Amino acid sequence: MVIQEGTGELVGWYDPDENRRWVEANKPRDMTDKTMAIDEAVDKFVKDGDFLAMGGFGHVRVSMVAIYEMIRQRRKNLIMAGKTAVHDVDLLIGGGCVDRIEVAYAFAHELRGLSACGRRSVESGKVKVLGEISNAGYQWRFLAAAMGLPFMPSRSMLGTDTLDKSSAKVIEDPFSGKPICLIPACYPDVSFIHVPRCDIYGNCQIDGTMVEDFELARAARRLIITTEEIISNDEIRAKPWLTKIPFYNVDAVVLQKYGSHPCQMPMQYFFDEDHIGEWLVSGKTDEGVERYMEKYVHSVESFDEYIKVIGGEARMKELVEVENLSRPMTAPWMKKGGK
Amino acid sequence: MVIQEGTGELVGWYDPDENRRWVEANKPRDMTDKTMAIDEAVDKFVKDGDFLAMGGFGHVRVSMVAIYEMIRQRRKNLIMAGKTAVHDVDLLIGGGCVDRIEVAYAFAHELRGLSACGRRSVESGKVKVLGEISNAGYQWRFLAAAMGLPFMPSRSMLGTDTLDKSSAKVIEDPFSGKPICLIPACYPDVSFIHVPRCDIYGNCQIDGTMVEDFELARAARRLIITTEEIISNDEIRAKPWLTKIPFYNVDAVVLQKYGSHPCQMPMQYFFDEDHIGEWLVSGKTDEGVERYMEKYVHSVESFDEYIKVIGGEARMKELVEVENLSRPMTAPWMKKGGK
Amino acid sequence: MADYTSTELLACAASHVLEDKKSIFVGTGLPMIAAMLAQRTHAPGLLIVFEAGGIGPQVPVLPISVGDSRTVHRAIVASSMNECMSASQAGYIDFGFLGGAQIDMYGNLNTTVIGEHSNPKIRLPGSGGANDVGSLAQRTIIIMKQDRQKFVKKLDFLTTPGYLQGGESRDKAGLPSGTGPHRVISQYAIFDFEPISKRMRVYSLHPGVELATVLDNSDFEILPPTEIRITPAPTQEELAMLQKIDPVGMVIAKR
Amino acid sequence: MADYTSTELLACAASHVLEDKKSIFVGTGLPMIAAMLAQRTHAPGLLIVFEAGGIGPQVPVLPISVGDSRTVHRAIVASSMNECMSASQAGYIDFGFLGGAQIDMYGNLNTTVIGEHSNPKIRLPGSGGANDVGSLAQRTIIIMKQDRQKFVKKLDFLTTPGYLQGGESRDKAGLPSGTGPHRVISQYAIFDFEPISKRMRVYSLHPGVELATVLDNSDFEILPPTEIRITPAPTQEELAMLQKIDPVGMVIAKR
Repeated sequence: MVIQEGTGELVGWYDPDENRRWVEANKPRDMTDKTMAIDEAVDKFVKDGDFLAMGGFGHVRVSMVAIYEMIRQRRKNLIMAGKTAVHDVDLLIGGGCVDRIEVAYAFAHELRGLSACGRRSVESGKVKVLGEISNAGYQWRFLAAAMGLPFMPSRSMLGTDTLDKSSAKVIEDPFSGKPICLIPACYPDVSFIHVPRCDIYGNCQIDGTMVEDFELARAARRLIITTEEIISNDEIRAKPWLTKIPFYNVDAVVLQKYGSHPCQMPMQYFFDEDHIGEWLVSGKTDEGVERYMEKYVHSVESFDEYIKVIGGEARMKELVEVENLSRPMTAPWMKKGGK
Repeated sequence: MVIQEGTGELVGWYDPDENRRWVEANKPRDMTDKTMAIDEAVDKFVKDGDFLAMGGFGHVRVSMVAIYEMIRQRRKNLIMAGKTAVHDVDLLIGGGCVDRIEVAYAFAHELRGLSACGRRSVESGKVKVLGEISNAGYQWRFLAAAMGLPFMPSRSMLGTDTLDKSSAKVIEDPFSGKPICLIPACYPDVSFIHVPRCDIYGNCQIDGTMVEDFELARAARRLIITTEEIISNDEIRAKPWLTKIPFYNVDAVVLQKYGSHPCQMPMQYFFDEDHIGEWLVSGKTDEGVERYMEKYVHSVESFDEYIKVIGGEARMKELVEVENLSRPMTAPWMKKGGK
Repeated sequence: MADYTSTELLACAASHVLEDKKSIFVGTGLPMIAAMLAQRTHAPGLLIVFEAGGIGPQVPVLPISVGDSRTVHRAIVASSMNECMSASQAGYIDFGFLGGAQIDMYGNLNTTVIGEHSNPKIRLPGSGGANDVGSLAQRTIIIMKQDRQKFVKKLDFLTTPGYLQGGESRDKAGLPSGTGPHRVISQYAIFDFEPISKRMRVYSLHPGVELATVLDNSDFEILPPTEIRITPAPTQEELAMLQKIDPVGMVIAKR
Repeated sequence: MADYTSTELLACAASHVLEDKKSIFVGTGLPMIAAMLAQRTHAPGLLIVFEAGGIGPQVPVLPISVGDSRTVHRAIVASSMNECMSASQAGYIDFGFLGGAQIDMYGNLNTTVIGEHSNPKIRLPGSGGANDVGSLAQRTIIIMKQDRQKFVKKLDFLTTPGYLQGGESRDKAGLPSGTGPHRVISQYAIFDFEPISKRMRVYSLHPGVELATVLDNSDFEILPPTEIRITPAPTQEELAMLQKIDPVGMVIAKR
C-alpha cells in the first residue's frame, strides 16, 4: 500500500482523535478577554522543548515582539517550523532558544544574502535538521491539521530527496492509479501571529496576503496574537467577512505597536534594512551575536524600550513613509550596486 | 488497500493530468472583456448532457437568470450537482432540462416544505439519482478539484449507506491506521455563480458567506458569472483582498440586476416568498408546472421582462426593504401559524 | 392538560440539553429556536454555527435558510461551508441537531428514501449536512416525532451515522472517537444510549406520559430507564421567550 | 566586448523565453526583473504570481521579498500560499523560475546541502517553494551560473525535480504529466532537454561564446545543439527598460 516512506522525523503530528480531545478540553467556545502582556503570554504558553511555528513570511508580518521575549526569557530546546523562517529563526538560534528545525526554507534572507548565524549552527551540529519539506508542503501540513485530517494529498515533492528526508508517505492513488504524496498534518505546540488589528477576544483582521496564517492559526494548539491595534467587537461584527482568524482559535492577545520591527508590516511600515543589516553582520561571529542580543534584547526591558533604542518614533516614521512610497528605500546590501 | 468502494456513479471526475491539460488549453491567463448576454452565455457554454453545478445555497444567491435561460433554450439531459440544490434544480426538472442528479440535498425547500415537482420526477423514474453524498462531501469534491488533487480525505460519511451509494472509497490511513474516506474530485462541465459585483474580466467580490462558491469557482471547467453590478478594474485593484474569484477562472460575465429573484441576494433583496409559494403550489401537478413555465419563462423574452411580470421595481423595492429589516417579511407558508 | 404545545416542550427540552460555553451547529426551525432559547437562559456563551458559513451571529429575526443573510448579521465570521465543516472535523463543534424520517435503536437516521434506493416509494432530501454533523460533531441531539413507522427495526437507508451496529462499530468505521448521538427527543420522552451496547434507552418521560406509551410507540425494543426522571415542563418565562424569538409564528404557533 | 553585463544578458534571455497570455510564478531578484521586462516588451498579458499570495500586481518598485506588500500593490488578488500553490497544482501556472547551487544532466536541482545531509559542509536554505514550482508549474526556467562545481554528475541532494533519472521517470514518480524544465540559462548559453532521454542539450550560445567553453564548464556531458543558434544580445531598448525597472540597482547594476 505505502510505496515510499520519508525518513524525516515526524514532528507535530497527532492522531486526529487525540487532537480533537485536546481541542475539546483546551479551546473554550465562549468569548473572554484574552489580552495580556507579552512576558505573561510567553511565560504561560511557551515551554522549553515546544514545537514553535511563527506567522508571516520571511521578514514580513513576523511577531518580533514574541521572538525577542522568548530570547529574553531564555527558552531552550525549541523545535522550529522552518516555513520560510528567516529572521525569526536566525535570532532564535542566535539567542540559544532553538536546537532543532524542520526546514522548508531557512538560513537565508532572500535578496539580502545568507544567514551566517543559522548556517554556522547547523554546520557545527549545534542545531539539528529533523527533516526537509517544501513551502507548499509545510502549509499543506497546517491545512490538514486545520481540517482535522491526518494528512493532505499533494502532487509535489515526489521523486526527490526532499521527500526522502521528509515525514511524508507515497501511496498509489486509488482513483488515478498514480503515485501520490501524503503530507502529514502538523499541529505546532505554539504559534505567534502578528496582525494589524483584532478585538480583545482574538477576532483578527489581516491586510495583504494571508501567506499560510489562515491554516496555521487553525492548526496551532496554542495561538498567541500580537497586534498593532485593538478594535472593538462591534467593528468586527460590522464586517464579519474580514475576520480571518476567529476568537476560538486564539489563546492570548498582546497589543504591541510596531511589534514586527525590523520586519515589514504591510500597509503600515517597511523593513528596517539598516537594522536587519546590522544583524546580518553581527551574525557572522558568536561575539557579534552576543553583542546584538545584549544590546537589543537582554539590556532592554520591553519592546517599547527596544523601539526607543532603534530610533524611536522618528525612525518608525521614516519606515512608515517608505512603506507608503513617500520616501525611497535604502539598504546596506544595495550599496554594492547590484549583485 | 481499498477497504470499501462506493457504488454510486463517479460523475465529473477527471484524472488530474487530463484536467491540467484542459486548463492549459482552455483557460487563458490574460484579461479580456468577457461580458455577454445570458442567452449568448447559455448558448455558448451549456450543452445538452452537461454536468451542471449552480453557486449559492438553497434559495440564496442563485443565478436564477441562468436557470430561466436554460429552460427557455430547452437544454436537455443535464446532470445536476445536488449540492443543496433546491429551487434551481426543482425548476430545471420541471422545465425538462435535468434527468440525472447526484444528491447531497435536494427535493425540499428547507422550512417551506417538500418539493413536489422534483420528488415526483424521481419517484416516477423520470429523473435518475446517480449517487448520494453529504454537503461537506460535495464541497470537498470541489475543493479537491480546486487544488488539482484526485481526492480529498474526509472523516465524514464512514459506515453509512450514504457512502455506499457515493463514489467515494475507504482506505486505511497510513499515519493513524484508521479507516478514512477519500472523496473524488469533481469538475463540473459548467457552473453559474451569481455575485453582487465584478469587473468585465470576471474578478468578483462576494458579500456574506461564500458557502462553497470559492471551491466551485476553481473546480468548474466553464464558469459563468452573473452579477448585480459591474465595477471597474481599478475598484478591484484598490482592495485585492476582497477578490474571491479571479478572472482566470471565469469564462463569461453577464450583467443582470435582480438576477437571483425569487431567491435572496444577501445585503440586497430578500426571498420573494409569494413567488416561491406560487411555484410550490404549481409544482404539485404537471399542468401547474407547465403553466408556471409558460407564464414566467417561455412567454417572456428576457429576465428584465420577467422582473416586470413579477411586479417590477415596486415589488423589488419591497424585497429590498425586507432584506434591510425596514419591512416585516410575510410568506404563504407562515399563514399556517407555525408548524 | 398543561398550558404548552408539543413544539414548545420540544424546544425547551432541546434547549436544556445544550451547555454554556459550547458550540452548536444548527439548522433552521426548531434547532435554531432551541439554541436561541439556551443563549437567552442558561447558556449565554453558546456559539451558534451555520453550515453555510455564518458563525456567532446576533440574528435580528429568525433565519429562513441556514444560508440566508440573517445568519451572518453582526456575526463573528462570515465564512464558508468548508470553514465550518473543517472546524467541525477538527473538533470545534460540540453539539449538532438532527432529525429524520426514520431512526433505529442505535440512533442511525434515514433522510434519503423510503422504499428501495433505485425505485423509491418516497424520495426524501438526502443527507444534506446531516451525515457530516452526525459524523463530526462531538455530540448530536436528535429531535423527531415518535411512532412505529419512524422508530424502526431496520432503516430503509442509513443516511447519517448514529452508533451504526452498536458497541464499538462506530469507532471501528473510522468515525471520530467518542462522538455519536447524545439524546433523542420525541413528543413522549427523552432518550439516551446505554454506554456499552449503544442501544437507545429512556432517559426521562415528558410530564404526564406513561412509560408504556413510549415503549409501545417503537418498532424496536427501547431499553427502560435506569431511574425514573420527568422532563421539566416549560416555564412561563421560557414560553414568553419563545414568543419573542419567533414573534411571527414561523415555527412556534402564536399564543 | 558588447556593451552589456552578464546579468543584463541573463535577464533579457529569461524574458525572451516567457510567452504572452501565460502565467508565471516569480521569485525576487532576476526572475522578477525578467518577468517585468517581458510584460513591458513582448508579453503585456503575462500574469505574475508570487507564492505568498500576490497575484497580478502592478508593482510600484521592485519587491524585496516575495511576500512583501509591493507584491499585492494594485493586485488582482491578495490571496494566500495555499491559493497560489493549489492553482499551480491545478495547472494554472505556466512558467516558473528556478535556480540552485548544483544542477545535473536531467535538470534536477540542489538548494539544500553541500556534503552529507546529516553532516553538511555547507547548509543551504532548502527547497522553499522551489520543489513545488519544479513539481507543479507547466514549464520551469532555470537560471544559474555554470562551472564544473555547479553542473555536476551527481547532486549532493536532489531538492527539486527536473526529469529525475531521465526518460519517463518524472511521470512515473507521479509528478504532473508533461511538466519539467524547459530551459536552463547560464552565463554561456541556453540549454533545452532532448525529448526522449531528457538530457540537457545546448540550445543557443550567447554572443561570442565558443561551444567548447560551454561543454568544458560542466562535470557531466552536455549534448551538442541540433543547429547552431546564437542568443540574441540585449537591445538598447531592453537595456534602458532594465534601468527603469531597477532604478536603484537592487539587481541590475546602475549604468
